[in-house]
Amino acid sequence: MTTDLLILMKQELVVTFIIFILLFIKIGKGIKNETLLPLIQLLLLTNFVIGFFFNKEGILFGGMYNTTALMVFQKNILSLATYLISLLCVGWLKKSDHLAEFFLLMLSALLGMFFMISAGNLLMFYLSLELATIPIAAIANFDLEKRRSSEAAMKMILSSAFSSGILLFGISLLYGATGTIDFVALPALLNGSPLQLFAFIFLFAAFAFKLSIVPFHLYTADVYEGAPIAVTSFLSVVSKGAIAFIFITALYKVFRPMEEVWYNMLVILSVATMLVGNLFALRQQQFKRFLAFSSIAQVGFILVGISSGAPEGLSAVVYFVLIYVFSNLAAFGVAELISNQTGKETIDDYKGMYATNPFLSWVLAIALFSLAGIPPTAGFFGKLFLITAGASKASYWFIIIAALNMMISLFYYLKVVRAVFMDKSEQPIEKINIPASAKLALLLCGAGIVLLGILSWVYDYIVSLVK
Amino acid sequence: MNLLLLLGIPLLTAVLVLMSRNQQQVKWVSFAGASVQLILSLALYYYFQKASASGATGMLFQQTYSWFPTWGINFHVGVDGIALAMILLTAFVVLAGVLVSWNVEKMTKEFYFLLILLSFGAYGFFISLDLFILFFFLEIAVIPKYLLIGIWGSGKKEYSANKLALMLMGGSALVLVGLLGVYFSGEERTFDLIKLSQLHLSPLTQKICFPLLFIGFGVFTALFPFHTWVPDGHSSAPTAGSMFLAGISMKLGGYGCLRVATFMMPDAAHQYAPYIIVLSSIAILYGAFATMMQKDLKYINAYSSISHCGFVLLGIGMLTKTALTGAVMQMVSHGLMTALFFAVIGMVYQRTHTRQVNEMGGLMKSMPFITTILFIVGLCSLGLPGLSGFVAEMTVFMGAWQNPGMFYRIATIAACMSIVVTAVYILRAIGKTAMGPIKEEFKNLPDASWNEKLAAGVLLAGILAIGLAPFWLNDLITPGTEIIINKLTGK
Amino acid sequence: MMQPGLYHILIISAALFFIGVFGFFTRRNLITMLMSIELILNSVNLNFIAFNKYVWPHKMDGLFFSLFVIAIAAAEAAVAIAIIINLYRSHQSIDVEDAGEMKY
Amino acid sequence: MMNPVYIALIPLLPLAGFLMLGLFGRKFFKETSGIIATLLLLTAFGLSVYVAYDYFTHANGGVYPKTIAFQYTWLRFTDTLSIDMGALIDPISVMMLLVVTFVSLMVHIYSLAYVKGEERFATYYAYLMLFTFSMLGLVLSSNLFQIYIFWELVGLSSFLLIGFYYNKPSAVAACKKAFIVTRFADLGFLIGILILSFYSGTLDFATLINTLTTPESAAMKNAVTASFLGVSAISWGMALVFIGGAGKSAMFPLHIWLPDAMEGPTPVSALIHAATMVVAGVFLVARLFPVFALTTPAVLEIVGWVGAFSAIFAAMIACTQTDIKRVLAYSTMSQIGFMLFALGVSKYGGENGLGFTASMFHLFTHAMFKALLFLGAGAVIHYVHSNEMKDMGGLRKLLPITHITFLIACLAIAGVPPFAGFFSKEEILLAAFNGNKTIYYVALLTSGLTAFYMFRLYFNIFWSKEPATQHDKHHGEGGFAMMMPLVLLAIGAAAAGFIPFGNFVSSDGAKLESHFHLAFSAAPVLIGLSGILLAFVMYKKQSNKATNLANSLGGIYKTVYHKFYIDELYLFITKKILFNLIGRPAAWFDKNVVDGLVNATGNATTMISAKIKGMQSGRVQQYAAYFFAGVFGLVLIFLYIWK
Repeated sequence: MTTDLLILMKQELVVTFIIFILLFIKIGKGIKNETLLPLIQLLLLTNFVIGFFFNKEGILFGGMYNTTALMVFQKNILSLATYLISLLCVGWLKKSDHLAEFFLLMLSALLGMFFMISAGNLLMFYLSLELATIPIAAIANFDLEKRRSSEAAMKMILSSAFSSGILLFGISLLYGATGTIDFVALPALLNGSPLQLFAFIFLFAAFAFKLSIVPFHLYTADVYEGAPIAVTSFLSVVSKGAIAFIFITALYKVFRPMEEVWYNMLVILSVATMLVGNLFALRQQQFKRFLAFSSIAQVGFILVGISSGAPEGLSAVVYFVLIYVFSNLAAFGVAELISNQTGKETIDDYKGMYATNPFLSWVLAIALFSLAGIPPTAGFFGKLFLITAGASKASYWFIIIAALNMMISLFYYLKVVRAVFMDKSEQPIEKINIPASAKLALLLCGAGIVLLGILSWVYDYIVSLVK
Repeated sequence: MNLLLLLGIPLLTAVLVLMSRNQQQVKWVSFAGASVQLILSLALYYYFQKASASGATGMLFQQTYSWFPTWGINFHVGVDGIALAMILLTAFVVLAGVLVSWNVEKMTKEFYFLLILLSFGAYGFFISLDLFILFFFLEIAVIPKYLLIGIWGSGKKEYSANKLALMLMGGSALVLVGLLGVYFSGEERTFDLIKLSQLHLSPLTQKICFPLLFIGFGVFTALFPFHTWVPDGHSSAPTAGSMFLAGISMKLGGYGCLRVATFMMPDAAHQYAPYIIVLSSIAILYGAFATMMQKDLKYINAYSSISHCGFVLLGIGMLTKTALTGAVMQMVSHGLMTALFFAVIGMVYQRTHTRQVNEMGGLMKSMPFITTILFIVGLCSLGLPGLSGFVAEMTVFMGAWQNPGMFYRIATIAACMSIVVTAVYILRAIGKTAMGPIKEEFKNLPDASWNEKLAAGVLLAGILAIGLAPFWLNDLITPGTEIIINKLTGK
Repeated sequence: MMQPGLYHILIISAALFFIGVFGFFTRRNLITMLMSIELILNSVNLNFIAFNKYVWPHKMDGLFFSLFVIAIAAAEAAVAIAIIINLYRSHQSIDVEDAGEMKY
Repeated sequence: MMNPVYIALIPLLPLAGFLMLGLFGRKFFKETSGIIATLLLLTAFGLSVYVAYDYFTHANGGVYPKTIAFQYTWLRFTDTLSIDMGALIDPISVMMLLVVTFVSLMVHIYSLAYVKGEERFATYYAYLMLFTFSMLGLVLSSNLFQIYIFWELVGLSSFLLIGFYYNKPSAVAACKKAFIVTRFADLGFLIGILILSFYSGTLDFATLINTLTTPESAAMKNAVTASFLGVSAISWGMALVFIGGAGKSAMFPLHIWLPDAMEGPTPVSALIHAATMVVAGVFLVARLFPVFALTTPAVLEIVGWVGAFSAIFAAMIACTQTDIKRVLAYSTMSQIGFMLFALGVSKYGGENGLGFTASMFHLFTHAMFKALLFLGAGAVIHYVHSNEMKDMGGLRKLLPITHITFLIACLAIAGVPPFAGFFSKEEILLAAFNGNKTIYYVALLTSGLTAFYMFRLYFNIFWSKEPATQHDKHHGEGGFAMMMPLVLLAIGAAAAGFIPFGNFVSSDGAKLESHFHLAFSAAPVLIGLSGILLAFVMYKKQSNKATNLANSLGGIYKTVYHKFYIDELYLFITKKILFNLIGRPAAWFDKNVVDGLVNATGNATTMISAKIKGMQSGRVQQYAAYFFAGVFGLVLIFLYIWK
């Protein structure tokens, strides 16, 4: 039992352990950022690496917590993303007065996500969801003196509190209708009665809120724009990924009897999400806000994959999230480097950037192409598999809309590419000094974007995990 | 012969280009790569002939590697005569494209890298026997085009680049849906072209997927009314970009229409053939008439490409063996011809700094070589015997006429009429640029340099090889079209 | 004397829920909005308790759930108030309408 | 049987010359290209003579066989349809070989002097070689498609040579016009080929003619029963093929390019636009004559009428033109009209095939005297540096050889015995008299006109007024190179008529005895002589008789002078209708509608994007309201509507 606990919960335990180290460091005599940051990076790397060892599947606490190889892999993706963020945002982090707290909160959120992925019970799920949300709201406010940062945090905490209220209301009704909150016991008790449906829709809405599905997405762009880039990237990549994973588990495992309902919901919402996300992304100038809407559109694609309701969908989503981590973080990383050193954050500012910063330009371009789903980047494979998974069930119209949305999204991604490569500018961004760790992270991202698709064994590995 | 070499050489070249230290190195590396690739293609032709002589038919040199087994995706490559013809075309155009870009000064390395990436996509596309990798390579080629036009182009380049990229992506989106429809309708989850062609797809699937695939690929090959990217894209692109666009990229669409849409869905092909014929006849005549009004040389060639690519689609729509052969020939011929045309336009533009036909005149005096090439390519475009255009067009006409029925007759005659209109606009363009009194400022312009001569020579060799001795191309293509036609007639 | 039944309680909780939602939509003071959310959470708690007592008396999940909800609500409120205080520092106001800089 | 290599060499030698001079001429053979080309052609001519001798001395039982010297498959469409490159040897092709190589040789020699000093001397010869090659390929064609291929190639070389002075805008316009008009006619030819090939299932001449003249064959039945607009498919096919021929042979209404084609160097006009290329249409009809005569006599009648009409039409215009080359051009058109209607009135086989023989005979003699006329005119132009009659006059003393040879040619074309034209024309008239009386009278009238305008030309050049003094006399008549061809051709023009042509060429290959009817010849000869007399009266001395006559004719004269306004009509059709009513709208449609739709899609997307931006209002309460509305929307849909 004890060894089980240690091994099955190893990732959670490691994160907890890191959190405690940080706490002690903070309580004791503070360490300078210059030494603290590499230490944290090392710890995060350890966390990531440990994910690959001592893998075991099992159930703990009477079903409250369970873990499978797939879940471990999903958590690894999140760990990797966190590690990459810690590398990419060194510039901003070094300047911060509250480095330890920042990671403390961020890792708490990560811990929440780990538990969320492994949750076997609605209570567990709710608790970990809150653990994953509230700290993020706090760190969204980390640019303490910036008006936008506090506005973003306010919007985040109020919206998510509201959505928790909705979620809880749904859970309470579900409990009333079935008498259980256990994931394993629930499916058998679901019969599609109106009350259950009602409860399910409330639950679904809460998930939709976290995933920023239209029309529950409205907070996303404002929070992304206002929050520091480190937080934005964490939100857009790690938090989204975690929610997507648990969302699939919930739909596929728990709410399987209601498949017909959620399939139709997904189709409707996915079309709306892709369209609205794309249409809003078209008109954005602020790069972070632009990425926010683009990530909303990406979620629309994830929904296409999820809608398949088959293992293929699950593997496609996991694969896509993995690719999305690299692509989005590369884009955010470039934005962070530029913003941190020049304070420029709009697409117009990027004009003529290629002349001064070819490396960053190429990384940005590759990242955007991957997001747009252009081969040979991995994004192409990710998107294609999502659509293929979705097409196994969907009607032609749905797939045509999804495919055409890829075209619209290309339009705005190309807008950035055009600014970077083609437009002339009076004052292009000066040569950016790229810290070594950020460069490493960007290279990792670039390699990931290029190789993840071509090396098909990564996908095969995910498939083997799903089975 | 190992077909992967065809992919390996461009990749290697691309890597070497990226590693090059200066412009000279970049150019020579690209030149060497393109030359090796041409030799390789010719070698492939030799081995293919040898294999065919010993009785091998169908797809030769097949190789299969499992890529994404979950989805039934294999890296399956192989060539038949049709694919080989397209590969040869690509090799010729790429070499010429590399040569005419010799004096690109701006971001040379990136330029050549993108060119080679583009060619990589084309080679991959033509050897693919798996629909997934076919689609993969189809899309690879889009972004290099966008960047080539957007960065090195002229005129309203951003607009054109955007339009091109979006329309092509829209086309490939439709292709994707069509492919998925096919993928999920068979008894087996496979993207393998050969396996799929052996299955009988349900009529409903065919009815839905055929138009998706055909229109999707049709966008690439300027199917009316989805052709508007062609004039803008071609005219804004840098010389080599236009050459690749018209010479290679538009052929991807034609090849896809033939190999994917028509081959896999014979019932639907019969069902939709009248629509294809109507659209392509419109494209042929309408493109020709629209060309007549153009004053910019690049627009002239771009619009004429719409007209000429109409022949490809017409040939496919006619669904006879001869017509299909003609369609493939027209692809090869048009590819060589239009690439050469753009190359010449580029040479002229570089010297006169104008592309308006009204502003030129008498250039034959100062640059006899370039204008001679312009003449030849113009004549090829209007279908003069001895040059490739004639052979291809006549084969299409011959094939088209084999269909009895007034509808086919009228469509064929309409298409035939374009040869007159073509003569009008080509002679007008040539008359205004090469002939007539020369302007003072053009009197001392230099004639072609060695690289331009070589580039023109390479393409001209191809044009003449087909125009003077078409039988080799015919013999190469016919077995391939025979398989398609047998499938179409249910044999 | 009439014993209050499940439906009475459910009606009250539904009313609470909607009052909370309404308050959240209409109040302009951030603190009041936070209080509205507490109303929603309390309606949820009522639900849990009521279901537990009347429908599933042997399954104590509801009871525990409501305990946790209370705890989390407190945590959420703490963070929210901290954020609101910081907002007040930068905006000199806790009116929600004043914090709408980022839009479109 | 003769060695096919010899036959193959005849077209291949000029081809080799073209390649050599075209590729390297400018650099390596700048001076010597003329000599090289001439020598090559001399060889080809020698071979032709040899081939002709060999062929005509090996008649097989009185019938000249149609043999295929060699044949290679060039492009295979289907199992039966293929383009073969080969050489079909029969009387007419052998005759044409002789004509083409001979006239071409003359022109090559002549050009040595005429084009000398031109910067693009080598190019000129390269083009000439290309033309000769194409023309030889055309006459040797064994396959319907082969003839089309060479048909286009002669069109190209004609285009290149007309536009040889490429910096002259009028030359550019003329060469474009020539190419496009003939191209338009070729469209008909092409469609005709498609129709014929479809019904006969072959492109090979021998098989094709065989199939389409056997009424029992299935192909034939199909071709006759299938009809469009009430006309049988085979008639359509033959008529369309004839359109191609009419275009190349400058028959009305496709003749407009020929006068303009005179912008080219004069020797070129002599070769291409008088002796060889323009008779390709006649040759084509002759080649397919069995089908015309046996299967589609109605079409053959059309051929006859088109020929007759063109003959008189052109003759009338020729009477009014003042540019000497244009007069000759219209005269060419008129004479080709003669050849065509001769075919038109002819029947197949035996005595009835007299028209065919006559037509070929006239083609042969016409080549001699018309080439001579052009070369003579070239000598004159070379001398006075002008094409206009008004700049000439009284040149007989200054250009004696030219004068004599020109006179011989004029007599020949006017049909004065014993010159060549007399014999051939007489045969034609006889055939017309037997075949179609109306055409006969038209032809008779035309011969009179011919004599008149030719001598108008002659008198205006060589008599009329005293020579103007400003001619530079230092280059004289142009030397040996220019005079020798004139003399040789003059001998031909004078003596060619005595060849017993019917012995060699006839509609069915059998020998045909030509009879000489003195009584019949009287009428045409008299008419011709009166034409000459009229010209003598009007133009021997400078006078205003001609002007008075023109004035008295008023509107009619003006109409004829303006070539019946056909050019203007074409201009109207192309500029106003083709460009303004089709081209411009097409371009407009593309730019505004098709492109506009694409742009509109883009704009609409941007507009919608701007319209819905209010959703993202920045107010968190509104966000929550959307959230809640979303929840209720889902509830509404899935709880109430869906089920």
